[in-house]
Amino acid sequence: MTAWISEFVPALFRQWAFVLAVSPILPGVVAKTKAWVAGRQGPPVIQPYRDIVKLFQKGAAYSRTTTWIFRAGPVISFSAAMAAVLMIPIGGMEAPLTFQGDLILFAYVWGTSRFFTMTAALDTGSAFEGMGASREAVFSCLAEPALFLGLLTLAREAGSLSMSDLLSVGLIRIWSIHAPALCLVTTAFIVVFLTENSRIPIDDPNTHLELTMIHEVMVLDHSGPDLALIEYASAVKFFALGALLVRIVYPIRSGGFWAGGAVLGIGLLGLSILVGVIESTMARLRLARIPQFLAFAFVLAGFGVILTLAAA
Amino acid sequence: MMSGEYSAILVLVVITNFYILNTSRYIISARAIALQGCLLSLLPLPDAFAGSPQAMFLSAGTLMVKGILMPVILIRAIRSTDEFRVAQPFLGHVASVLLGFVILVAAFWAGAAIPLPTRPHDVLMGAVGLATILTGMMIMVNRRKAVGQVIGFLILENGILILSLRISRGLPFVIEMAILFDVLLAAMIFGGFIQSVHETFSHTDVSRMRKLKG
Amino acid sequence: MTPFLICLGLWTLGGVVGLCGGKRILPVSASAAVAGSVLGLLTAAKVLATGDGVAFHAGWQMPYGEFHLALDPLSAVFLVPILVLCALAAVYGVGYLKDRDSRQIGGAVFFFHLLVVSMCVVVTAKNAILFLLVWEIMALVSFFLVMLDSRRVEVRRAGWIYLASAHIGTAFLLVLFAWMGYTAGNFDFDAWQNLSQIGTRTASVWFILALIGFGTKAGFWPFHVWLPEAHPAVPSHVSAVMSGVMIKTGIYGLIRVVALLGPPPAWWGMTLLCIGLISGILGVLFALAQHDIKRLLAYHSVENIGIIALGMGGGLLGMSYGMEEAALFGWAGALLHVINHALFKGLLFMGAGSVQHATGSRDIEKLGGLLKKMPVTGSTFLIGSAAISGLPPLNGFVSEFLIYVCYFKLALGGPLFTGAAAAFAIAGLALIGGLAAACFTKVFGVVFLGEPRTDVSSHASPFSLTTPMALLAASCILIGVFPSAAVRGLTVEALKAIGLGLSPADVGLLSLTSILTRLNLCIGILIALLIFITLIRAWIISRRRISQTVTWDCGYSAPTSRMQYTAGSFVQHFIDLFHLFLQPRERRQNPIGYFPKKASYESHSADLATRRIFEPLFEWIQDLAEKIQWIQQGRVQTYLLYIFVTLAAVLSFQAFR
Amino acid sequence: MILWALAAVPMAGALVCLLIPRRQAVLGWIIIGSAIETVLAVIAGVGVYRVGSMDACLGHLALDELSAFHLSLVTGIFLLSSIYARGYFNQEPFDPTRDDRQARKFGALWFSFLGSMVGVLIFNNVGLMWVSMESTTLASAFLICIHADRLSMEAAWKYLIICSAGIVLGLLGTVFIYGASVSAGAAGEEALCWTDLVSHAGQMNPSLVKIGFVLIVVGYGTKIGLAPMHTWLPDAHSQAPTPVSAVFSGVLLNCATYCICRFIPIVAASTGTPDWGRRILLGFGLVSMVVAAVFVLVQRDVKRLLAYSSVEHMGIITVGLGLGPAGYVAALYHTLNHSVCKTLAFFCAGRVGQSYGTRNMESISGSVSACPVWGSGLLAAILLLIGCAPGAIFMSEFMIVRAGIAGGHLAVIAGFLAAVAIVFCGALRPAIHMAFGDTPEPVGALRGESTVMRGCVVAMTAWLILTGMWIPAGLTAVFQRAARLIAGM
Repeated sequence: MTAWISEFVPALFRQWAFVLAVSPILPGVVAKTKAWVAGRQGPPVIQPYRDIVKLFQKGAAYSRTTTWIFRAGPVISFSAAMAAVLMIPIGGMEAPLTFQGDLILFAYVWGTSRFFTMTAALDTGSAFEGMGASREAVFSCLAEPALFLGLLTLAREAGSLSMSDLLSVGLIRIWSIHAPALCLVTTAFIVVFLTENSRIPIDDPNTHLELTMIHEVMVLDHSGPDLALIEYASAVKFFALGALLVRIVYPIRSGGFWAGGAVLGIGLLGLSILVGVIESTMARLRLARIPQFLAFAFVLAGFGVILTLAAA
Repeated sequence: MMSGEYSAILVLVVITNFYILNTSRYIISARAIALQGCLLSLLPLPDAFAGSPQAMFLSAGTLMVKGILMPVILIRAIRSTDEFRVAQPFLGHVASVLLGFVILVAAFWAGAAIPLPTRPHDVLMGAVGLATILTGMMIMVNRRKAVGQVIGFLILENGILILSLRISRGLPFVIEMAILFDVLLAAMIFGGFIQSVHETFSHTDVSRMRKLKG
Repeated sequence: MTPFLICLGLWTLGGVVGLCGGKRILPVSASAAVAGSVLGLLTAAKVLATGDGVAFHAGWQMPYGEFHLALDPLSAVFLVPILVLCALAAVYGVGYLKDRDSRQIGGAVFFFHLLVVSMCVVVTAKNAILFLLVWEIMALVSFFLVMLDSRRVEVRRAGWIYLASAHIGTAFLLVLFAWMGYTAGNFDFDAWQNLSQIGTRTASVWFILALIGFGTKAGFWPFHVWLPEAHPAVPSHVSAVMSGVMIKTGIYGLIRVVALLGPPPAWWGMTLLCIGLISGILGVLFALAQHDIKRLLAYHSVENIGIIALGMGGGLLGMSYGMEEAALFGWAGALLHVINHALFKGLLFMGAGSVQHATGSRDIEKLGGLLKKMPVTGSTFLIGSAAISGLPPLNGFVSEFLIYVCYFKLALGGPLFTGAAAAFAIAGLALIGGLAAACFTKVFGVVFLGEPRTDVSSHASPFSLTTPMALLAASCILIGVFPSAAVRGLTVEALKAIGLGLSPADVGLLSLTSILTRLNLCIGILIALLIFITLIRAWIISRRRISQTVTWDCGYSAPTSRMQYTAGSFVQHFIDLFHLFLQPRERRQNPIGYFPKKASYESHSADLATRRIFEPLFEWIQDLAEKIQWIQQGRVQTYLLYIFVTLAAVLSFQAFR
Repeated sequence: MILWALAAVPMAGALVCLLIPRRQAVLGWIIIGSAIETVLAVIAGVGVYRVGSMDACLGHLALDELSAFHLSLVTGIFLLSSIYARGYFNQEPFDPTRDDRQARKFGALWFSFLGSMVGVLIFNNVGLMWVSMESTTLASAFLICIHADRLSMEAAWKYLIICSAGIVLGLLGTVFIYGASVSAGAAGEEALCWTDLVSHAGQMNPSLVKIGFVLIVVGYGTKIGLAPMHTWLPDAHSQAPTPVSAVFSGVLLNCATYCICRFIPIVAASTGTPDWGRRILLGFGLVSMVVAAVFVLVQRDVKRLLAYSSVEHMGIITVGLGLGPAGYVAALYHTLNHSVCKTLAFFCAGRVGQSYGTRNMESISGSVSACPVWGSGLLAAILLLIGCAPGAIFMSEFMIVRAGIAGGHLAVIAGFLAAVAIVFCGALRPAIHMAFGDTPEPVGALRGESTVMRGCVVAMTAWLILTGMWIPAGLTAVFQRAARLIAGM
């Protein structure tokens, strides 16, 4: 028991430390890429760190309409994000938290986060934030099946229900025999990733029109430390879902935590640049088109499942 | 009684049937019923001559009830309603008679189908019984007025009597008498009802009594 | 067994006392109920802990009937939520009914207590005749509960739909039990063990009969039509019980019968899977489209029954493919969800009742901002909402997790077709989860958050209303935080009783335990994180300058509470998206011109099954009946003709053969 | 001896009625007279079950387990109806016995009706049984139209003519059976005595028996109200004064069923296979149920609704008779349940109707609060009637389903349950409407309420619920022994 604890607790904190340290840079890279593509200089890549630190130091303003729900929202979404990353294997070893079925918990923890973000938004009584919550609800519940089917494809290939097994070295072998299925899953996951992280073409985090936003409009009223938690949580979410994608596309062969972590970090930077390029070159979809886009992702993931099932 | 006479009675019964089908006056129908009753009262006579006092009683009872009392009750009922004429039957008179003929033919065929040992006159008797029953049914369905239905009922009853002779030489004496009494009672009640109907509706056309439906 | 019998006695007594006593006696009835439930729960707990059933026989003169009650683990799993929820509902009723007139109170208490007694007997009856009788009594007393507020036309309609569907369901059970009893030569469930030897064909017919008969009570789509009518019509604590546990008796019956039928063919599982998916998805979709909070919750019962059916379907599929592990997860998920749903649905209905009690309205469009006025109701409702949406760290997640694992395992190990079906189930579960979360964001957000939308008065709920809700919320959290202990304590013995043939050292059971232990750890970490970050945040905030202001109004100078997002607008995307199923009747008045005077949007979705299946069917029968009336048009001659023609027909077709 | 007394009491009662001067006294006397008859019937019934069947008058009169059961039922329901009649007729303007002469007529016919039904049950000779059956029609026709208005007159005429025509076919059937009996070597009066018929049924000519049985089923079936011969039934039931409707539905139909029961063992023995006769009964039973189910859906008049329910229940009983020995027990049990329940329903419907001044179900609402005893009674009676548990009818229907499944008649059971379900839905809706909702303003007060009658309503309801959950062993024995007679054992 003690041996287990002495192994487990450091792993836990190492994971958190890594994630907390790395994740804010990713939005910074995205912003930099966008600026670069647009021919601007843009903010430095470490701008998100500065923002977060600054927000933590600021005071907060609360609407008189709000209740404790409004204050609980950011806390819960940050905690959920922190819990979820514990299931992501970094490096060539198992994640700190791993068991058969952790992929379900992984997906559902984001659900908790989203639920409380939406209720916090509704707590303000603002029509805009209600609108954002409504859109978030629709698009996330359409993205969810695609995520699960993608995970199912991987699980079937890996013969396990644990994220650590799914994203293990075994993926290399699977790429060599079931590349089409994995391609489909990857594509579906990119859509899910963009949706969950409120990225173009689903959502435009940088728009300045409340009517067109989804995620940003929901957190319109938060300020100070609460906003810092939200920003941090979304960076962590970017990290977690991004890591999923990176590990699929580039299965890491071996290496300890830090070596593997470095590889993963590079992959994530690449992903951030990719997102930046997508954001620079694509327009946001009309709201009515988004369900079609997500349905497409669902179909791709479903096709992936069929391919793997038929291969057996 | 000889077989020829026996057959003659049965033929006469059939003729009264056709007569009733054809007539357009109720009093005449009632008289025909009386005649039919008298004819029926002759049927047990062979047994009576053979020395059965019960058959004698039965014959007398039939004559009394079917030949005299019932027609009297019927005629009184008709008189009390002032409705002497038959309303146009649903099928019309000519068609009724023709149908009666078809019934007679069918009865000969069906009577033969009844699985019974055949004795003299039996084919005729079975057929006539059946024909009378069917005629009674037809009259009940075909006539519009209350009296017509009662007449049909009585003919039906007569038919059953004839058929019972064919099947089993008649029912036991006690039963026959009880049935006779019952039929008499029925006739009285029918008579009373016809009067009541007339009092309540001021007509006796039962086909127009159609308030209760569904 | 004696404590259980005393429990039944106490409940009955409480009912009779309530019938005679009226308003002031309410606490007495409730106390009897609570005392009885505690006794009953002790018995059930012992059975669940040891796995040894207890039985009670009494001589009873009824053809084929005997008064035979027994409490085995499977019964106990269902008895626990029944007793817990009903005791709490009885307490809730004390405060809830207080304002009604005495006669109504008497009826409400009496029939409610009888309903509880009949439910307890249903899940413990071991004789088919007794079961059927009590099953019908249960329907009848709940019918009278529905009719309590019979002055309203829609309540009378609800009562009709309810009793008619309950009875039609029973008709199938009548055939089922008569058949099984005839085959077994006895009507005692214990004597039915050897029915598993019967061939698959007969067993399948029985399965279908049970599916329809019990499914009507459980609320499988399309037999669910009575739920959204009946549940809003009864007092809220009764809705809590009807929705939380009464419909589960259908699940109980189905499990009981299926456990007797021997090895299931794969299509049974597939059927339940399909039913589960359809019920789940359509249930939650229609819930989204509702504006009456209790009607909405009723549709969520359909959804949750769908989830339970998915669990059972997975369990059956696992059994038929010999995948014991998957089967175990499916059944465990289904059983645990039965309990969980009782807890959170009871909680939610009580919350809805408190809202109605405080504001007099069930229309969520009229409400808003209630959390400030009713903090306990609001907070517990939030917990219930999160739980029913299947979110960790609450109990709803645990059971859904088990069902997910079941289907993942089926998809991993099963043949192609099963794998595809399992994939559908997984995607469906995910969709259901997302939709449920959306729906409860809507309900909670619109009712409790923001500002009041209309001028309704409200007040904090009395103690007797909030205590049961707080207890239910606590149990939701408990099961959610300690899933491992909950699953082991509540379901394992019952799983053995279903006929999975497990020993404690079994691989499946070991895997179940180990997975749940790890899950427990994860959830513990999540909780720890929550507490830790809350503390940190509090510490930071306490050192910062905090100001109170208005909500960001985007520059409008005079926002009103009418400008808040409404429930109708919240779900409009969903309604557009699932137009095919919801088929809403929309009343839309689009804004016209630069300075529009008026604009409005409303949508109502009548039930799909009612509108497309049952109403046309009943209309067709009614039309037919009216057309057939011509055969009795009143002419006596025609009537005579019928007799003679019948005679001729029967003679010629029968007599001469 | 007691058989003679049973036959004599109604005759004497009728005569006494004609002599009584005052109408109140007549209404009292019918209670006393039927009470005496009931006591006699119960004593005779107990005797039969203790000692075995009894006979008198050279075997023409007899009482066995089957007829003793029916006899007790007939007299009991008659007694209840007599008690009810007193209260019912005292309510103006529904009193058909408003003058002394009318009252005497009513009393005399009431007793003749009872007498003829008792006759049906105690005659061992199937010929005399037929005669009695025919005279029930004659005695009761005037009871229907004692109001002498147009509707009741129309109903009475249809009743009279249709039942007479039907019953006369029963006579023809009896003739055929007699013929078969003679062919088997019997002669004289004994050839029609039931006990003798059963004993040499095995030698009878099966073809004759078959023809006879079809005629008997159609003939007596007219009186039972089996579709499509049921057409008189809703008219007569709805137009007759309620005590008469109750007796019609509660026992008259049973008497006709009893007549058919008598022929079942004969047919089974002579045809050598029980299936042939059962098939016919199943057919008629199912058709009746379906027809009734269809017509229940379109009724407006509460008594008409109850009448169609009678058609349905007679169908159920006939189906039960068509299912063999297990079904016989169920059918007998159902007979008892239906009689009690339908009588209760008519009692309550009549009183509620008087209170609201209408029998139109759309105009009656909120009767549970407007007249608590009768309104609740009506609701309870309809619920029990359509087969809600815990009710005796639910249990007897279950027994029939079980008998059907045991006999392998799955299609029959499917049809049976479908019809029952339609009736359930169709009758439940008006029942709810009548019982609940707002009470319209002008609801008349009821006069002539007696505690005894209210007690009867409560007792009947309680009995129906009780026997739905617990059948006394004695009662089970009654059904089983009576069923053995139908099975020819």
